Formats: sequence, structure tokens, C-alpha cells
Amino acid sequence: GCGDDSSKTSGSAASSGQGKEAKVLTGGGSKIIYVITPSHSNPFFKTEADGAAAKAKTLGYEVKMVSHDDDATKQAELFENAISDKAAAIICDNAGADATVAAVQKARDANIPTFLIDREINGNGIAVSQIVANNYQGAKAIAEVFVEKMGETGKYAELLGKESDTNAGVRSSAFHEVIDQYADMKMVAQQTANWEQTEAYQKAETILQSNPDIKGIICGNDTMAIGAVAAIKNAGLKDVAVIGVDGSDEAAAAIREGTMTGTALQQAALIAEMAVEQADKYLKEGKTGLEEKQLVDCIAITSKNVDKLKTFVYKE
Amino acid sequence: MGEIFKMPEDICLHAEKISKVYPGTKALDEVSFDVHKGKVNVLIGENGAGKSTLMKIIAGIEQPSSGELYMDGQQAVFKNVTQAKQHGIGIIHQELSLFPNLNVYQNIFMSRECTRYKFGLDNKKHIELTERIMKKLEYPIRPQTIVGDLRVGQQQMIEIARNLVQDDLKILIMDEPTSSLSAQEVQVLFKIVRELTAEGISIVYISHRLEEIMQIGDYITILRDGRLVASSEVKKIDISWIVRQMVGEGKIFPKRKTAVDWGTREKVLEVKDLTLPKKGGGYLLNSVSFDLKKGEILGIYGLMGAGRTEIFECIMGLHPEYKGTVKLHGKEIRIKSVSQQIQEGFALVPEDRQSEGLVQTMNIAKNISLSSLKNYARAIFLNRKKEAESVEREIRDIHIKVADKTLPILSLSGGNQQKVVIGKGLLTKPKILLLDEPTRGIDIGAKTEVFEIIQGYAEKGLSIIVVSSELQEIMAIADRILVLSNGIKTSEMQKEEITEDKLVLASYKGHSSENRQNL
Amino acid sequence: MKTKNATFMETMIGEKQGSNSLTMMLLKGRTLIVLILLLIFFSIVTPNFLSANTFLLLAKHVALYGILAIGMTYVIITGGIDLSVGAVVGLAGMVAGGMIQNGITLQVFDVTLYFSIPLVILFTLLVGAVVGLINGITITKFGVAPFIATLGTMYIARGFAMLHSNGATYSNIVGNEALGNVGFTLIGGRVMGIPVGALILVVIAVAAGILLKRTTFGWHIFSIGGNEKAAKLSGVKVDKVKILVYIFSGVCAAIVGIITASQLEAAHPASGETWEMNAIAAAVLGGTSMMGGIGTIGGTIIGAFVIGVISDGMVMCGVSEFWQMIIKGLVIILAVIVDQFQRNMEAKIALQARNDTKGEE
Amino acid sequence: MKTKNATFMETMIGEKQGSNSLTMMLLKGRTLIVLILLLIFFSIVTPNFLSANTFLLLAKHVALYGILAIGMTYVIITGGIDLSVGAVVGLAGMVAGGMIQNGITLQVFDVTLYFSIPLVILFTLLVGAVVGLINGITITKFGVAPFIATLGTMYIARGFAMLHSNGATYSNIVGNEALGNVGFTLIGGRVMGIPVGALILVVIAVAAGILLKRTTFGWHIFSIGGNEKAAKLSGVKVDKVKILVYIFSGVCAAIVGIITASQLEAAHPASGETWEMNAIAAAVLGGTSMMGGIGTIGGTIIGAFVIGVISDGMVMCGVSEFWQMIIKGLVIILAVIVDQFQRNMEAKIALQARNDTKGEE
Ligand SMILES: Nc1ncnc2c1ncn2[C@@H]1O[C@H](COP(=O)(O)OP(=O)(O)OP(=O)(O)O)[C@@H](O)[C@H]1O
Ligand SMILES: Nc1ncnc2c1ncn2[C@@H]1O[C@H](COP(=O)(O)OP(=O)(O)OP(=O)(O)O)[C@@H](O)[C@H]1O
Ligand SMILES: [Mg+2]
Ligand SMILES: [Mg+2]
Repeated sequence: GCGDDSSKTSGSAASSGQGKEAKVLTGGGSKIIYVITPSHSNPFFKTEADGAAAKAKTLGYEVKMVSHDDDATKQAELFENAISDKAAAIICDNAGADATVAAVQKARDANIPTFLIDREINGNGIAVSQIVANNYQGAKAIAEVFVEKMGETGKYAELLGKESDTNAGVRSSAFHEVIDQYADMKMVAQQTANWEQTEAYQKAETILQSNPDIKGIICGNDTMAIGAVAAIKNAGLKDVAVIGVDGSDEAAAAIREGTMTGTALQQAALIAEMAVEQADKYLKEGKTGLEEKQLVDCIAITSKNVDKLKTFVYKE
Repeated sequence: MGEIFKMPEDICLHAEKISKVYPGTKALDEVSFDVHKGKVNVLIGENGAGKSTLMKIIAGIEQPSSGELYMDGQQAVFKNVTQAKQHGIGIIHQELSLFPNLNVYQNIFMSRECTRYKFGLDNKKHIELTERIMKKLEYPIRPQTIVGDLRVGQQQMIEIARNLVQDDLKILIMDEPTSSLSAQEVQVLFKIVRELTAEGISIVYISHRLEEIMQIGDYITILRDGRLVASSEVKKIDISWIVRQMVGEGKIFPKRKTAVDWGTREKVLEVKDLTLPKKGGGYLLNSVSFDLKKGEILGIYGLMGAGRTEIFECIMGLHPEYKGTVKLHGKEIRIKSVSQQIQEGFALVPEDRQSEGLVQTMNIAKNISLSSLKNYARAIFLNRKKEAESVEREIRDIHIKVADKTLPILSLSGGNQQKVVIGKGLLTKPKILLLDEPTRGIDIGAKTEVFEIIQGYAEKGLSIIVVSSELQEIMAIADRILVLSNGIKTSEMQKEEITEDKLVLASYKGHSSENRQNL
Repeated sequence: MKTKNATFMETMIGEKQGSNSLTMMLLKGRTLIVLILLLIFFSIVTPNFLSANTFLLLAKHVALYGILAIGMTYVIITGGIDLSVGAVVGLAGMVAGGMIQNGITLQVFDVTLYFSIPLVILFTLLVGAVVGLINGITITKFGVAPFIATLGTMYIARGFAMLHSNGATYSNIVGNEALGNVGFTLIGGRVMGIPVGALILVVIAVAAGILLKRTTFGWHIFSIGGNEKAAKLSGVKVDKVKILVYIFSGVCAAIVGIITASQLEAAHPASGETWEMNAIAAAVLGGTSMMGGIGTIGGTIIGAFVIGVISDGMVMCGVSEFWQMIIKGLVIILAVIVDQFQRNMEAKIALQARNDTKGEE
Repeated sequence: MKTKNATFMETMIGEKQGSNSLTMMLLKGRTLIVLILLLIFFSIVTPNFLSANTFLLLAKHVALYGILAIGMTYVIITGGIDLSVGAVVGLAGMVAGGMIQNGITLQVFDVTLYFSIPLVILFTLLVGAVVGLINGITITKFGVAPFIATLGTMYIARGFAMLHSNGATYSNIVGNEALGNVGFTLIGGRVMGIPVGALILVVIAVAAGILLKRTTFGWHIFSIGGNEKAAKLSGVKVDKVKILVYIFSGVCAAIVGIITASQLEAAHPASGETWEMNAIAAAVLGGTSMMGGIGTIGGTIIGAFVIGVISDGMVMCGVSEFWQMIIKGLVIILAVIVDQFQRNMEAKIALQARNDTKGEE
């Protein structure tokens, strides 16, 4: 049950309502699509950006891939660069639900449609589409797997993403919504590892040291989960449940190996391609024919279905 | 290499037509120079004459632009200090070049370490050799002492000691080794010099103190503006000859003659019981009292470390923790900061112009006006016209030779740089001018000019205190002399009663046994 | 102390006798020349680059680093460094955002006070000033090296920025008509088509430039960097001037924090991370010497524009972020090497002058 | 140049006459005392803290910063700084990971060569050495300030790390039996229960300590930091020593890169970001003076352990990251203030001693 609360904005772009939503954005004039994502040093964003770029090129657009490095100010500057470059459309995985609103609005004012991917922003009717990986649903789904693996009881720890990042909070609260239902499951430590592998590794080691009886670790993303797996292996422990979110190849390998329990795949490439297709359609026809907010469900990946996953693409 | 040069037996190094061109300057112009074996070879000349440059070339620090060096009948090429060292050449640098963070034996053996197993250091040997050499210098300092904690004079001894540890020393260059040594220490040094020459080691000796040269030198060479002007045996000449050769004509600073009845003059400054405690206990200054009259030049004489600089620092506000009373025009003032003192009409020309007097990154004009910028401020903005006019007037008044006042400080010669520092002080329109060793490291010509400036201003009513270590100088310039020894005022003499003996005697008094408890 | 042995340089210069003045002119104006060449280059490569709008945009982006770099220039001229400015940007945004959004709650009286925007701004600038004051005091009164003192306050300021909202962003900080605190976003907007940020940059640059060259305070800053001891003996209140300079840098950072928050209409505690390095790079590109004593505001602004043009231009060319990093690193190093070269030339000319006067005597 | 006016300090010291030697002893051992106090504190607060295993773990974590800090200590003693070490950690990991995973492809012959682990490590260390060499040459031959030179190489090295795999992680770098390049992960493992990283730290620390105190090379490093000009005049090959020191720092960083990659069995191009600051902090906590000329390897190791204990201990206590930042900042500043205090004490005692000898004369 995820798309409910956003359904009230349905057809914002298609059906001509009132005010600014009536306006059809025609693009800046060129055939350039800007793909703005966090740093490509994270394979997730790299896949996402590459997916969007490949699709756009086949549709005949010129693509400029840039990274905002999770700095909202830099992101705003990139939007402005796109505007002065007369971009046709902007595809963006944003740097903060609140801090992005003004930038997207500015693009809209300059007649350039923005298509948000992966994460949403706190505002409706500004972007044309917000194709969001349903983090909440995904985290809950994988948390169920975690609970099952733990046998509904035992101590566990949590590694949080960067605390100034909205997604870190969303994922954590979804985890807890599921896990906290089980009275026998007890969180003994919670630390941020800033989405980072080395930091996760060291923090997990330290946590395991003070709580050697830990049976599971929940992680805000796969990078941290991989760090946690390495720490568990190093501590000589076995059968510790580890879950992450993202669905990276490294996580897939760990799941196959049995060192990791599962992850929630965010279909990065799929989302990116959807966004480009919608952008193309919108530029040609003035509408996408779809709701603004589109939630793409995450897929819980476990040892059972891990073989269907490759570079963030899930093939039945 | 391999070129044979016929050299007389008694000459151990010959420099043939050495020239050195720095960007924009010809520091040496075809200078030939002989180092006589086992003798003290004196090199003398005005500031910037090229003495240090010639020595740097012999010691391998600089490369000549043209010309050759010969040793033992063979051409010698020193690409760096190490190569010169291998040929037995040691140098005591004009500026102290020690490591304040390291201890005595590390300083002495730096880059000539005794090693075991190629890389390992043999500190036991270092310490032993250091003790031996310090004993020879009659200067027992613990080898483990950190050099930064030593007095300047002690540091200069370390600098000297560094060069005496070399086993195969053939030539020792001493570039103004005595500039911060006391008379007593100078005598020890001379004893060692004589021992060294007796062993057959040749000395090259540079100094601006002419009396020393007559005392220790065997051969003398005089440079002027990078050119060789004369050389002779010291036996055959006298001081006035040297001065004539150095500056061209027989210029020597004149004795100040005034017939003023100082008793009737107004007292500008009265200092009573000025006391400054030393950090580790004891006193830097112990109840020093004196006064200064309008238009008077008061000299302060003393040995190194007597506390003369501290008097100036106290008066200038660098030691707000001082004890005692200071009266300006009969009114007591409490000294808190330098800026307050400048406001009150004091100006200081510090001892070391490079590190305390000049801001090298600013141009000449700004260096001159730095202390008095406030006087040209309208609201917060500077009246640049007014500032420029004052600076130009000052440059004219004290004859600073500048091509353009917006050039960097670097473009001035040492003497003119010193005048800039003096000009900076004078521009604040002081009532009292404090000069700390105003002639240190500048040549006779520049010295004379500086003294003329001082006298001129004294006649106009400026009260001046001059600190100097050079007897002749201070006797010539001062109306009255105060002698400090070990932080204690040991004597005060009017012009007519001053004699060399009395001054020297007084300068040791503070070290007598009854004052020991103050140490 | 200030003269590096640059044998290589000297040889280079030694060989290039003659035609000094032209070379010098080119060298002096080098950053400006580089800037113009870059503008021409990007205009050719990127069709949409050459437009009034691009330049306004550029000015707006440069404003952020530029303002930080002005404060940094002051600090570097005194011979110091300020690593805390990036963190102060974040902290200032959070303080302003928090005051507008949540006001200040006085627990004792159980009331929440909301302040008008001018007061909010004033208070935020005060926070920047306080961080600067702490830097200044740690450096002057406790003798801590500037690098370490400001590294410490960097962690502390960032920590407080995070604590302020527990890591969360203050979003939509537009204020509330009823509370009388609307108008914050004007700072991020435009006046007569010109971004307010760029206007602020111009005002600060002009004021800072005049302050540096035409007032006693400015010359005291230079004197401290050139020779601290000589400055002290000349009556310059060294500690006071240094503390003021760090306060100025802190205030500049707070201004940038306000502008950023206002532009985004949101305050993020991590914003400003590593911006100090951009500010330092801008100052150094503009000819400020890390040894202290040398630097101009004009140069710094040009330096900031060079960094801005390179990053905006490369974005519009579609250069990957990885190459952008490499190019930025190279530009910084090369700029300083050329700078060194110029200084040696200058020194040579100064010595020449000394010789000329000697000849006249 | 080296003596700061620390009126406040002086007053403080001035008042504490007597009982000097005890105070001095406490001051000298202060970092060690702090370390012991911290250990006791965390042992009480956190039940599982006091165990052999915790200490091994601590040692393992500290090894990373510790090794970087050893190289940094050398650099800082010469009066420089090396901001590039964090980036070199990332680059080294990528080079090693890439060589194991993909080998090196020679396009001309269209073959891919795989190397044995010792060769991979050697090559990786060489990469670190080359970055250090570039730093050293830029600083000595071109006279660029160390801060700027290494800031530049920081960007460049990070850029190349990213480019190496286009930003991707090399994962699961365990090698391939068939290619004869297995065994890389041993470095991240344990030998007789002791983490290899910690062993490497011990070996490097002992070697670096001996090198610094017992060899001519070490003396020369100190002499450069104490008085560069004098060092040159004494015949110390200043440029050569400096270049070697930067190479050493680069190699240390490469070692850390290898250890990290091996521990994680993965190489990430962004790893090591901001680690340079931790390394500097460790060196400074251990009493290394940012002015150069003063520092010990033992002190640096203790400094690294203090940082390690604080961060591991706070994690075990569950202190939030934000507070960790603030505490870290405070510790750094306070450490240096105490350090300054000690130097003043020492100077005072030295003066006393000098007075005493005077009396004996
Ligand atoms: N590194 C340098 N670059 C340029 N010019 C220099 C350099 N070193 C010395 N000079 C110039 O060369 C000339 C000779 O200087 P030198 O130091 O040899 O004089 P000196 O006789 O030792 O004087 P002093 O009595 O002041 O020690 C001076 O004009 C000086 O300014
Ligand atoms: N900052 C200081 N701390 C402790 N002792 C000092 C300090 N400065 C100077 N001294 C000591 O105080 C004494 C007086 O030194 P001072 O510099 O005043 O002598 P001086 O007569 O001016 O000598 P000079 O001829 O070198 O100028 C010396 O023993 C010196 O070592
Ligand atoms: Mg000389
Ligand atoms: Mg003195």
C-alpha cells in the first residue's frame, strides 16, 4: 500500500487543471537532456545515469551527465547551468527532498520539464514526473525477510545512512515499523556509517566487539551492508543476518555466497529509462499520460531469486 | 680539472679573477685573492663590497660566474658545501645558522655525523667530542642543551665550535664572528685563532671592527664595490690607511662637541627603579634608574646580554609586567602597549633590522609610514597625498637613496635599509628616540651618515638614547653614558669623565660576587 | 624566510634577459588573461555559453566561493588559514532556518519568540562572528597554529549544525506572514534581473578592497603577514587585528550560509562541506601568497571566477566530474608555479633598480 | 619566529612556581595519561570494552590512521603538510584492486597480464611513491607551498582513482587460483590472532622511529624543520631529503590503501576521504609542532590511539555522530593548547638551568 497518499495529484500534467499546472513546458529549445545524479562513485547512481543516457541517445537526444555530489547548492547551480544551456528536459536524482524544490521550480519557470527519479521531493505540481523507488515498501519487505531469518527473536544492530539524508530516515523507520512489532527483537546499537563501506566495516567491528551475541545487522544501503559482512566474517561469526537496500552486484554476490540475507532492489535502470521515455513523450505530446508520482516497487532479493539480478536489472 | 697553476709555497688557496653576477647586481668583479698558509688573512670593505659573496664562493655555497679557484696547484671546483668541506674548508657564517630545535651536539655535528654501520649515529662519540671542543673554547655548555635556549653570544660560540671539529681543516673562514661576542669572549677566540694558525691552518677573517684587525691580522685585502682595491701586510699599515682605502677619502665619524649646561635642561624622561623579572627567576633588569634631558644623547654601554635591549623593550611597552616608575615630562605614565608608547612620543629603532625593523613584502614608502599611518587617516580612510608628502619629506631629510619609493625594500642596500627603519621612527614625530645598535653590520660610510642624522635631530631638541657595543662609537656620540652589567646599572659618566678603561671596568661590575644573588 | 631557493626558476629567468616589461605585464595580468581565454574557449565549444544570462548565472555561482575567498584572503595575508568557513556556512544556514521556522523557545517562560528577517540575519552573522572570534582567540592568545585551531572549530561548528536539527533539513523557509518573518528568500532572488548574491559579492568585494588598500587596518593586515615582529614593534596591535580578521572571515562565511539557504529556501546542515578548499584555491589563484603579506581582493575575485568558469563551463561541455577534479588540481598547482615565477622576476627587477641607484651615486 | 607571545600562558606559568618537575612529568606524559584515562573511562561505561580482543580491534582500526600519521609526522617535522594522503589511499586501493581483478592490458599485443600479489603490492607502493615524488618536486623545485601542492595532487589522485574504474567499486578482490594472484586478503586478516594491519603499524612505527632518531637522515629531517637555510649551509641536501619525506608519506598512504582494500576485499575510489585530517590530528595530538622541527613517532602513535579510543569508545557507548564531531574538535584544540603550555614550561626550566650554570661559572 504505497501510492495512496500521492494519488490526489493524479494526472497533474495531463489534465489541464488550474494555475501553473495548466502550462505545458516545451523545453529550453535544444535537444539536450541533463542527467543530474549524486556522484558516480556509487554504482547505483552510475547505473541510473548510464541507463538514462543510453535511452536518451537512442531517442535522439544529446546527453550531459553531471553529478551534484549530494550538495544541494551545487545541484541548484547545475539546474541553472541546464537552464542557460537551454536543456530540453532534466532528469534528476535529487540532493534533498526540501532543498530541491526551488531548483525544480526555477527550471519550470524557464519552461524546462524536470523528471525526478529514485527519490521524491516535498512538492507537487512542480516536476512533471516523480518516478520514485518505493523505499518504504522495499525496506519493509526486506525487513520481513530479516525478521524471518532471525526467527523473530534476538539482538541486532543498525547502521544508518548519512543522517542529513532523507532516505536514511525513511528506510530506518520502515525497518522499525516491521521489526518493532516483535517484542523479542532487541536493537542493541545504532550508529551512522554515512553510506560508507570502510566506516561501516569499522563501526560494525566495534559494535560486534561490545555485543558479540548479535544475530543481525540492518543497513541503510548495500555499501554499508557489504562492510558489515566483511566485519562479521573477520570476527569469525556465522549466521548473522544482514540486510541492505539498493540491489548492487556486490550485494548479489554476497547473497549468493550466503553471507548476506537479502536486499531491496531499487530498479535504477528501469526507473531512469521510464523517466527518459516520459520526457520524450511529454516533449512531443505535451503530456505523459501518467500520474506525477509513480512509485516503482522494490523487489526483495534473497538467495531464492538472486540469480535474476544483474546490474540493478531484475529479469524474470 | 688537472690544470696546473704555479703557486708560491706559502699560499694554500688562490682565487683567480672571480666574478659573480646576481640578477641585477655585479657582486664581484674579477677579484683575485690569496689565502696565506698558517696566517690570518683579513678581508675588509664597506657593506655590500662583496666580502661574504667571495667567501661563499670559496666555501662552495655559491658558484662563480667566472674565474677559478686553485688549491695545491690544482684547479678546485666546489659544486656544494660538502665538496668544499672535503677540501678542508670551513666557514663561520655572518648570520647565525643554527637549529634552535636541536641540541648542542646535534648542531655541531649536523651533516658531519659520526656513524656506525653506515647510517647509525654514534651519539656517545658526538657528546665526547663536543665536550672536548667546548672545553677548548673555555665555554662549558652541556652537549644536550637545546640551542634555542642559549643566549646569542653562546650561540655564536656553538657556530664557531662547529667548524673546529673538522679533522682535516685547512682553511677556516670567519665572517664577522665577533659581532655578538663580549670583549672577553673575543680574547678567547683570538687565542684559538693563534693556536690554529700555529697548527698551520689558514684563517680568513672578516670584521667591521678595525681595532680587532690590527690586533689579529697578518695580511689584509680590501674590497670596494665588488673590486679589489688594495692588499698588504698588516705590519706595514695603520687604521687610517684602511679607512682611506675603504671609502676613498679619510672619512671618520666626528666626535660630538657640544657646550651645553645639561643641569639647566628640562628632564624629558625619568626612569626610577625599573625592574624586570626573569622567567626562570632572577632579574633581567634590577632597579635601573636614569633620566634623559631635552636634546641629549644618552649612550648605554654594556656587554652582550647586559639587559640594554630590555630597557628599550620596557619603555616601548613590550613588557607590561615591568616594575618601577616612568615619568614623562614629570608626569607618571603606566606603560601598556607599543601603540600607546608611540602615541606618547617614543620611537624605537630595533636591533635587528631584517627580523624586527622591516616588512619585506611592503614597499619602501609603506615601511616608512607604517608606524604613523594613524596620522594620515581621515575617518578610517588614508589621505594618500598627505602620506606620500610626509614620506617624501622624510626620504629627503635623512638622505635615503631611493630610485622610486614604491620599490620593494629588497632594492635598498643595508645602510639605506637601516635609514628606512630610522625614518619610520622619526616620522611618528617622537620626542624620544631609542636606537638599539643603529650601526650594527653597516659600514663606515653609512655609520657616519647615521651619526650625522642623530646629531642633527638632537640639536633640534630630540632626546635620544643609543645602545652600542662599540666603545669608540659610543664615546664619540654620547653626551653621557650609562653602563649596564648583568641587569644592574654600574656606572654613569658625563662626557668629560668618560674613558675606555672606566667603561670596560664598569661593564664587568655586575658579575662581581656581591651581585651573584641576583643571577 | 620568504625567499625560496628556486634554482630552476632562476635559471629560467636568467636566460630570458630583455623584454622584461612585456613579460612582466603578461605575468601580472595572467589570471585575467586565463579567465578571458577560458571564456572564449567555452563560448566556442558550448553554443549556449555566450549569453548575458550565463554570465549572470556565473556571477551568482561565483558569489558563494567569492565571498568566502574574500574573508580567506584577509586571513591568508596575515599568514593564517581558516578551515572552518565551510562548516560555518552550514551552521549559519541552520541557525537562520531554525529561527525562521521554529523561532527561539524560552523554556523558562514557555514562549516561543519569532524574529523579523533583519534580526534573524543579524543573529546569524553574529554566530559567524563568534566562531571567528573563537578562532582568533585560540590563535593569538593560546598560540595554536591557525591550521589546527580552525580544523578544530570546523568539526565543532559542523557538529553543532548537525545537532541543531538532529541532522534534518529546515525546508521551505519562507517565513509566515502572521509571524512577520517573511522575505528571507529575497536574498536568493534577483533585483532588476541581477542575482542578489552577485550584488552582495560586489558590495563586499569593493568594501573589502578599499579597506585593504586605503585604510590603516588594511596596511596593518599586510604588515602582520610580512613580518609579524616588525609590525608589533611598529605599534600594530597584532592580536587585535588578527582576531578582527578571523571574525571577518567568519562573518563572510555566515553571509554565504544565508545566501545559500535563501536560494534553496532550505537549510541543510551538511552544506558548505569542503568549500573552504575552493575559497583557498580562489585566493591562491588570484595571487595571494600562502606565506602571507601578499594578496589583493581583485585578484581573488578573478581567481574565484576562474574556478567558476572552469566548473560551469565543464558542466556545460559535459566533462565528467572525475576529469573536472583532475583539471582543478592541475590548475591550482600551475597557477602557483607561474606566480612563483612572477615573484622571482619582480625580485630581479628590484635588484636591478638597486644597482641602477648605486650607479647614480 | 618560533616563540609565540603567550602572555596568558606566561602568567599562568609564572604563578605556579615550584613543584615544577612533577608538573612537567605530568605534562610530558599527558597524551599517554589521557589515553589511559580514556581507557579506564570506557571500560567502566561499556561492559565489554575491557578485553584483549577490544584492544586488538582498536589496534586494527588505529593502524590505518596511525600509518598515515607516521608519514605525516615526517612531513610536518620538515615544516610541510601532505593533504594528498587520503586520496592516495583511495588511488592505491583502486590500483591494487584493478590489477588483481582485470590485470594490465597491453593494447599493442592484445594480451592481459596478471601479476602475483607481491608484484601487485610493489606496483601499488610505487604509485604512492610517484604521487609523493610529484609533491616533493613541486614543493622543492618549483617553490610551491606544501599546502597548495598537496591540495592539487589530492584532487588529481582522487580524480584518477575515480577514472580508474569510472567510479565503480572493485569488489571481491580475492584473486584467482588459476592466475596465481590469490592471497591479497591475507593482509586484511590475522596472524596468530593479531590483525596484520596492527603488525604492519608496529613494524613501520619501529622502523620510522629508529630512522628518525638514530640515523643521519632523521637528523636532517629535524634540521630542515628547525632552520632550512642553516641546514642547506651545513651541507644537508634539503631538496633530496624533502622529496624522500614526501615519497615516504605517499608510500605510507599506499600501504593504508592496500590494507583497507584487503580488509574489505573491495576497493572503492572514494575511500580515504578526509583521512588526511585524522592523520594530521593524530600527529598534532602526539606533540608534533605545525611549525616543524619537533615531533616523535611514539607521540604520534599515542595520538592516533587517542583518536581511535575516542571514536571506538563513543561508538560502543552509543554517542551520536554529531557529538563525536564536537568532541573531536575540542580534543584537538585543547591538546595543542596544553602542548603550548608545556613548551613554555620547558623554556622556563631551561632558563632556570641556564641561570644555575651561570652561577657556577
Ligand atoms: N642572493 C643575492 N641575490 C642578489 N644580490 C645579492 C645576493 N647576495 C648578495 N647580493 C648582493 O651582492 C653584493 C655583495 O654582497 P655581500 O653580502 O658579499 O657583501 P658584504 O661585503 O659581505 O657586506 P656586509 O659587510 O654587509 O656583510 C651586495 O650588493 C648584495 O646586495
Ligand atoms: N625572552 C627572553 N626570555 C628569557 N631571557 C631572555 C629573553 N630575552 C633576553 N633574555 C636574556 O636577558 C638578558 C639580557 O638580554 P638583552 O638582549 O637585553 O641584552 P643586551 O644588553 O641588549 O644585549 P645585546 O648587545 O645583544 O643587545 C640575557 O641574559 C638574555 O639571554
Ligand atoms: Mg657579509
Ligand atoms: Mg640587545
